[in-house]
Amino acid sequence: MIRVQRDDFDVGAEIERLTAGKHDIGGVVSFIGLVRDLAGGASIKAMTLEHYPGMTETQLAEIEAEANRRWPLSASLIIHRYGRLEPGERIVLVLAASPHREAAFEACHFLIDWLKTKAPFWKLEDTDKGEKWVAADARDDAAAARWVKG
Amino acid sequence: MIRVQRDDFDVGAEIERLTAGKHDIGGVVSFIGLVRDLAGGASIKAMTLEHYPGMTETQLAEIEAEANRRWPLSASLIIHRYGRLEPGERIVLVLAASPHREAAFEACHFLIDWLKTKAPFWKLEDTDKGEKWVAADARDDAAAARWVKG
Amino acid sequence: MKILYFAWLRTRVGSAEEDVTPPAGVRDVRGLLDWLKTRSPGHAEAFKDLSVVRVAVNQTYVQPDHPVTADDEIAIFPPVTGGSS
Amino acid sequence: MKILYFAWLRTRVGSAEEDVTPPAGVRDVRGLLDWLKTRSPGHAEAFKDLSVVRVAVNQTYVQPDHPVTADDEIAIFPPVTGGSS
Repeated sequence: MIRVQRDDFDVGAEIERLTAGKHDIGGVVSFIGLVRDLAGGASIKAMTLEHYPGMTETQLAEIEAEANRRWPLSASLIIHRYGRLEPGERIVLVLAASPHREAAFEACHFLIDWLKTKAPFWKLEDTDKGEKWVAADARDDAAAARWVKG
Repeated sequence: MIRVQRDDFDVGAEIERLTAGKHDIGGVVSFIGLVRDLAGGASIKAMTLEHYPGMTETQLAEIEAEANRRWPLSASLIIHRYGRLEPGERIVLVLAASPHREAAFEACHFLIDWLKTKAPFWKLEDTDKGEKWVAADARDDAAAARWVKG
Repeated sequence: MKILYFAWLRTRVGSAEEDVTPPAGVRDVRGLLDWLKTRSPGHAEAFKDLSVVRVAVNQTYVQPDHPVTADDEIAIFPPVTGGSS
Repeated sequence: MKILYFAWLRTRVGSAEEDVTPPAGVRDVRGLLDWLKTRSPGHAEAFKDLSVVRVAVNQTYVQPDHPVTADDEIAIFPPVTGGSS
């Protein structure tokens, strides 16, 4: 399941809902991304996430479908927020549940790595040195490249 | 922080408590282990986790300390339950929070892998074919061996 | 043809959305970008370095040789930066 | 010397805890296990295959050549199986 929303989410409730009644699940791995108060030496007052409505949902659904093709998942979830967020606020939640923990770890890791390089979101940082659009990080491309099948 | 307890835990509340006010955190990775309803072809009615009070706490604290030596973690947590648990119930929670997501993923993965081969817990399955002590799985030794420094 | 701009491409172009009618010679993404550059100094500035420009046609990522037609929704944006740190 | 047994070693020995006074010749874990085997058919059965027996002295994992003394807490148990599937 995927959701793109302005509002915050309740991690415990999302995990509960995703796993309720599914007794084949041995492990659930979650990733929560938060707004940090520092970036490249500048102090962050807030960041604003812009996205491409429509394409975002299509891309996230495709990324989730790919994870389900690669690993035997009992359940999966991506929630990504947009709008203005302050340090400490949640940006993204990725969940993967599987009978076995290795599959859950790999799928969750894959989901966030691919999301970062494929989902059409852009971050504008509001820092003590002014506003700045975040540049893509080559490390994220490298992280995503691990999952490209040879 | 580590806790060994009979009672269930609230994943959302634990994550909230662990990360509250720490604005250097970019990523939180959690692993939740659940009781499955099937094991080796047998249907599980319940499983009982026995442990070695005292040594369990010492081992978990040592495993957590090792993760903190290896990765730059802002916070970490292990909660492991004991006693009788039914399918779908939570057994274990492992959390790792770090400025960067790779460190959080690796540390969380390390914590559960090492816990499985080092923390003195034993599982007795109550199945439709009778009671059975779970045997150690060579795959868990292999998973833990990945983290042994050469 | 509907063009959408996002992030700093939007601010440099000065508009989130444009309806354009490129000349008949514009048949693919590369041709479209070359033509868009001529529309204003802001456009020229936005498309100066195409290595940091990505394009989606009808919400699918495409390469510069992908065809474009009058009914397409073309989105132009920098490399994405979602997720967290 | 206090001996603790866990999991199926506890059920085979038939006891979770014993206070024992091994003969003076028992100086290490290997010697202790050999001596414990002689205490009952249950003990003999429990320690039949030492490849699935682990030992902790004073709550620390040890190897068979680790010394044991009268004041030690010795725990004997199968390979651990915590966590989830």
